[in-house]
Amino acid sequence: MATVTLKPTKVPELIFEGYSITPDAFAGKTAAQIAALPGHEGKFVLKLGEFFTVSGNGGETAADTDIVIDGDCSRVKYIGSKMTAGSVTVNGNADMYVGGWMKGGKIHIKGNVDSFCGIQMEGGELLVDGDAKNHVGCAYRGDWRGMKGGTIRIKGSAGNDIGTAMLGGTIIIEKDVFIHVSTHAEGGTVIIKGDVEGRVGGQMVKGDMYVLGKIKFMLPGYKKIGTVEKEVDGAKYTFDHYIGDLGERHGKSKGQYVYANLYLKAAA
Amino acid sequence: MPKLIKGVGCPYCGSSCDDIEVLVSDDETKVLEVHNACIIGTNLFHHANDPTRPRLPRKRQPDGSMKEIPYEDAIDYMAKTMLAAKKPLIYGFGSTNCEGMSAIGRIAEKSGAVLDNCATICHGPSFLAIFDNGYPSCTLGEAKNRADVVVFWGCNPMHAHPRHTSRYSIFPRGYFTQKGQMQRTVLCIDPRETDTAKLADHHLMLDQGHDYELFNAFRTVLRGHDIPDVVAGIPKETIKKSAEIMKNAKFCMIFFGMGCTHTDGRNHNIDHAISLTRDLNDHTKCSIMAMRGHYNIAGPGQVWAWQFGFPYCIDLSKGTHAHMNPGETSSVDLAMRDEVDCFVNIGADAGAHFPIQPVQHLKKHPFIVIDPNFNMASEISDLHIPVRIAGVDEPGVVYRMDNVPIQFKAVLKGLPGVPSDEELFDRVYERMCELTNTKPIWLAAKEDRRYPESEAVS
Amino acid sequence: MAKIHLNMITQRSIEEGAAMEQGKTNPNYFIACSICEMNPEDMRKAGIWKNTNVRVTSECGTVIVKAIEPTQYCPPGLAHIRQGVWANQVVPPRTQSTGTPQYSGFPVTIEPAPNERIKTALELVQGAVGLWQGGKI
Amino acid sequence: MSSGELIVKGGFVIDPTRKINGDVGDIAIKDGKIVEKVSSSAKVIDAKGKVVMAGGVDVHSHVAGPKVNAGRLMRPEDKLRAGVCRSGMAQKNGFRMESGFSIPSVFRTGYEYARMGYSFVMEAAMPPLLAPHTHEEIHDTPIIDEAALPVFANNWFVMEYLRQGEVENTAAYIAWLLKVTKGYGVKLVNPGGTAAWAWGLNCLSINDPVPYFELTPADIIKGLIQANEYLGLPHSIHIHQNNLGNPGNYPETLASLKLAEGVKAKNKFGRETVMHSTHLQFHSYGGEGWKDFCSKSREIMDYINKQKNITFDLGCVTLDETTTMTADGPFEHHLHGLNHLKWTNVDVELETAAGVVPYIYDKDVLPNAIQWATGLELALFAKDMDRAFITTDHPNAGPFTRYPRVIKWLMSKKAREATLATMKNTDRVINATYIHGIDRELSLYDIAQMTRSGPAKCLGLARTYGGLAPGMNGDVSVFDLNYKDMPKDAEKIEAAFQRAACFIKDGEIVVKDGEVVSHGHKKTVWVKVKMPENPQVTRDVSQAFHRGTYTVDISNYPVREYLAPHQSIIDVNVEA
Repeated sequence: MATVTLKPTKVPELIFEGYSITPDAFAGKTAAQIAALPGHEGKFVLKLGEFFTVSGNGGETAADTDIVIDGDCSRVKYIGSKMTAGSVTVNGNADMYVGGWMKGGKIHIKGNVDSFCGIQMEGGELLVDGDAKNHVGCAYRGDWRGMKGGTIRIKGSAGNDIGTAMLGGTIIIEKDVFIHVSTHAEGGTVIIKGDVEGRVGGQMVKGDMYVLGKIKFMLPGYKKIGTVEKEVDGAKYTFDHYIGDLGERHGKSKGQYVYANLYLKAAA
Repeated sequence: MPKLIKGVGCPYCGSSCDDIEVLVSDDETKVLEVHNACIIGTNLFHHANDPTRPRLPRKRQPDGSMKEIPYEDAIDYMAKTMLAAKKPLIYGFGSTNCEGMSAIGRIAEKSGAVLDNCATICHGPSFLAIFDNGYPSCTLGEAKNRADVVVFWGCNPMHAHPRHTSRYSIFPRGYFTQKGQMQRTVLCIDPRETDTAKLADHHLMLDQGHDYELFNAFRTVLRGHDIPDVVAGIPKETIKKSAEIMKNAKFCMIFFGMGCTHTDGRNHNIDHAISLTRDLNDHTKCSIMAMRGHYNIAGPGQVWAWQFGFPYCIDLSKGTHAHMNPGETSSVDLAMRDEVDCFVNIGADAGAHFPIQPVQHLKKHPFIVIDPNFNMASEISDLHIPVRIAGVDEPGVVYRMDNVPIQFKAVLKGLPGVPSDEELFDRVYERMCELTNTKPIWLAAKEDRRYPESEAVS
Repeated sequence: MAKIHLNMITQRSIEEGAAMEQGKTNPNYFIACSICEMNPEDMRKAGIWKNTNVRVTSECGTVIVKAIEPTQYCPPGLAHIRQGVWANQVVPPRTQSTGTPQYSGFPVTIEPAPNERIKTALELVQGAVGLWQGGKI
Repeated sequence: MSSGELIVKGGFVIDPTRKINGDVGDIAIKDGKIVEKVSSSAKVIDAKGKVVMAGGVDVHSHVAGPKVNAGRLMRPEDKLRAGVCRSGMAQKNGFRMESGFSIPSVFRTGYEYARMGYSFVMEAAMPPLLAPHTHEEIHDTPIIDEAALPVFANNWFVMEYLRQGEVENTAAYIAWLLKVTKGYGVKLVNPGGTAAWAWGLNCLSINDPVPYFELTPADIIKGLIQANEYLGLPHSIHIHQNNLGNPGNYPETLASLKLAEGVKAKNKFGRETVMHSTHLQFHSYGGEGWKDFCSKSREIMDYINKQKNITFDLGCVTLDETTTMTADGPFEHHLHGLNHLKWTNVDVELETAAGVVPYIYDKDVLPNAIQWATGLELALFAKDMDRAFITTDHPNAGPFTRYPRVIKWLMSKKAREATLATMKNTDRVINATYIHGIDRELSLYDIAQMTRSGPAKCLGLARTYGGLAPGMNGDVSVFDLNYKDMPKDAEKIEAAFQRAACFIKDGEIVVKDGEVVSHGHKKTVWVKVKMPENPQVTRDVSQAFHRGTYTVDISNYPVREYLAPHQSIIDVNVEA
């Protein structure tokens, strides 16, 4: 295992597109070569070295490469996007597209992330200690193939559009969410430990949602069918079990309609 | 002798009425009378007579005042500023013809800019919804000739599109709707009892911001399921009755507006409306249409889609491919996040119509305004370049709200020396090419290029 | 002093459109857009007399406009400032990552401000970017 | 047009218009036209060891106009596919940016056709009301010459006239509409069915009555064939038949093809056929449903091979993720019900409709694999290759950029078998199709007929396009293929046709070593009919506008001259 440490030296005037900051790009390269990797600031192509000091060489493969960014990346996009293995740790905030399209490996952001984290993620782990803005684990515009696999865990709260058009994988938001959870989803699991304003599971075809807090406005397309006990993220709770979205189309399995499930923690 | 010009297109709202008659002075420099247009269109044509209309570019001086400069200097400044910027933002096109929208494409590519239009603060969420769910729509003539149920959802044409209801949607007698309003059932869904709601047979005064739930309720009852007694403030029975009206229509037409795009959930409100439209097509024929605000705001969506594949929020900074993701590459987000370092505002007024904070952010960098008139943006700009008014003294193609291209005429001669948007952009582009020692790319030989003309040659 | 919390929407009106096409420095534009429509019941609650000035404050700014009774019926709890320069002093720029600001459906506080002056469009916009030199409209 | 002289030297020339098949020879070009010989100062293009053909002619492709753009607009994810659609084309290199895979931008459309050595493409469906849009896109598309076919088969005027059997009025209306839209010929899409779709209905059979208009699709087809020949247009009628894409539709296809029996072509352009049946693959299915879905290509081709006045194009499925788009509105509604993906629809007042739905042709999905085989079989069963044309009904069955792959499959049994072998349901595909039993491998001569001489003749363009005879357009494509050694390496066939070694358009080198080097001089081709004014048609049209059935002003309907800056007009004279 090799660790490459990036230390931010300069805040980009605009935003730096750090699409090269992945174990895949760093693997097999020396610190100097890594510092020469490209990124965009506006229309100009700049080198990583202009914004970071690089110490340590990359491992032989992505899986052998751990990246640690020692500082704030509030103005660096695409950290760990499209990565397949290895790890990225940011000791601070990160901007948009953290872990976008990632297939494997692990990302740990110790601060907050901006929107579009884990967009169309296929595998791996994305952990955020702080809050996420909007569009967590969602699909790219127009694509009906959203997040397919992997796990996103946001320890703070998140905004709107969690798991839009999700097909698989798991998203866990440990605090509150604003609106639109699993909209258009056809699979996957979303767990929200705090409260949600509303629009949970709209236009949803298939998949599971767990809400441990309250939903202020339930969608009329959800119907309660019973109470169940389920284990969620290592703890057991009693849930009111809803199915929906009854306004949406649904496939059949063995002659029975398959609906999306909403498990809302039952009042104590 | 004054001349009466018929079949004139009105460059105001998305209804793009092209039955206007304008009486102009003998020398074609003054609008004397405007017939058929609404009050807003009438004012617009008369405003072209304003003797104080700017005729030369004005550049801001160190003391804060504006000083007139020659066009060459303005073009040079704009070319140099955009080339030097890391990421310029070009925004506007609420009142520009398609020729101008096409010409700006070259400048945007050349300068690695983000290309955005007024949809970004208006019907942008409708685009997002179309990306996700498609757009089962039709031309306005279909609504006029066939629709027996018309739904206005979060839109108020009596104010925003004053002739829409008389030309297309409520009153006109169409081919299969000979009885006009008598033959149409009108539903209005709005948190206020607007003047459009007053015209409706049924007004569903929902709780503001809960459109998504109400759409969900309609879809749920259409599939035969029960819903709660009250959804979004509307009683179940009213929802069921309204759903039956839509379902039993011969042709149901849904128009939607800013009440859906400006509120919580944005695109998902429309997304859900489109799902409802799809569902209704299992029962009858149903179409949906965005009430686009400006006469040619559908234009940039079309022109840029065929040039770059995206209708708005197009980031061309990579040089070899376009990237679009509203929320990131959208004007207001770019401004608030300080992602751009030059602002070019064309045929729109960001100064008046953006929330004030993004304006303050954009003002940190060079701020160029191209507009026939003085407006809020021009009065805070570093450079204001006047151009001809599309649809008044410059002809060209515009796209009506239903994406029907209409070839607008000019009714006046342009002010001497003032170029059209297209001519100005071509000159800026040529200057950029000179400055970078490259050859301009016209696709066709320069001598074959032609600027718009008013009359059809048969 | 009394104040009231309302849900604000900012939308088009024909008066605004007609005035805008005469020019945004035209007095008609000032008359058409520097107003806030609210239900008379809400006005009473906040101690606002109709056709007097009020201060509207949102999460991101504040503006003085004239309170009027709705020209189109507005239910209690809802307020409306016509789209334009005055509305945009209080419209939150947050976009829910869609590009479109929160033009409608944001919380505001409205309180009487009978002695405050309504600024002109140019004063508001130029003032916001440090260019207002006073005097002209 | 280039005034210089050029000579393409020493290549294997394939020119079916002169029955030249692989003879080594030179092609001389002067002033943009092919000539007998040029002076010794002519620029020499060395084509030794390479194949030389005329510029390609595409008879049917959706490349410009409202529904194509609706597809571009609704599919941002089509642009996301890195590598597939990102190239080095940029302003700094002297080019416009490219974008899109299944629905490329106009710039990419022009560049890709040029890279494949194509000089002409027919936009397959233009809604007349939206014609200015189509022309705006055409003039923004570099290099390739384009024409567009307005749609007629669901047009209220046409249906009104034909209900009463008024062929002359129909013809006069066609002449007027071609002129005001700068259109090329008569397109029919789901005759009557699209008109029915305005009420949410369809006509799945040619004998289903069209709601309100009280005539049948068969009446419309017959009437339009007659009107087309009455006018003597360069192209025959161009038909997308009823009941597209459904299992068991082939009898309906045969029934509509039979409507051309006994009709003789009447024109001055060398066209011998009276009906062009487009994307025939979608109309050649057996079975009662998707479970027993199968190919009926042989049954269809048995008929077409002996019916000499019909041409067709394949509409080959290329097994890609693509975007379907057609004026067959009810079909697209039906399709989105099958795959649940996003659906765009555009009904156009008085004239037509259109739908757009993304679609993934998956080789492991049985019906898709059968469709793939069916398209190829049609070509492999064809006897007269001058009546069988290569298309993918771009982008419906696949993007036009896959023509080289289709050519590969047609020229190499090995390549077909290799694709077949990778399918999940190989045996079931074999059982439901003929492909496995067909050994035929098409020759380069066949391909030149299918992509050059044949379509040019069917479009009435044989004097200028599709061949290398002196006097024709100086459009020459050179492919890096060894004529003597075909089809040894199937992959090389695809690569060679994907990127021409050289492509000369109107006497100017526009592609070199597979990459675009010049923007050329593209033209808009349209047909102008001169005939005496028909007062009834003039009155009917003007009433439709003045009574407000149309919602635009009549003075703003005709496409203005400046929108089609480089016109090549084909005159047709109809005597009084």
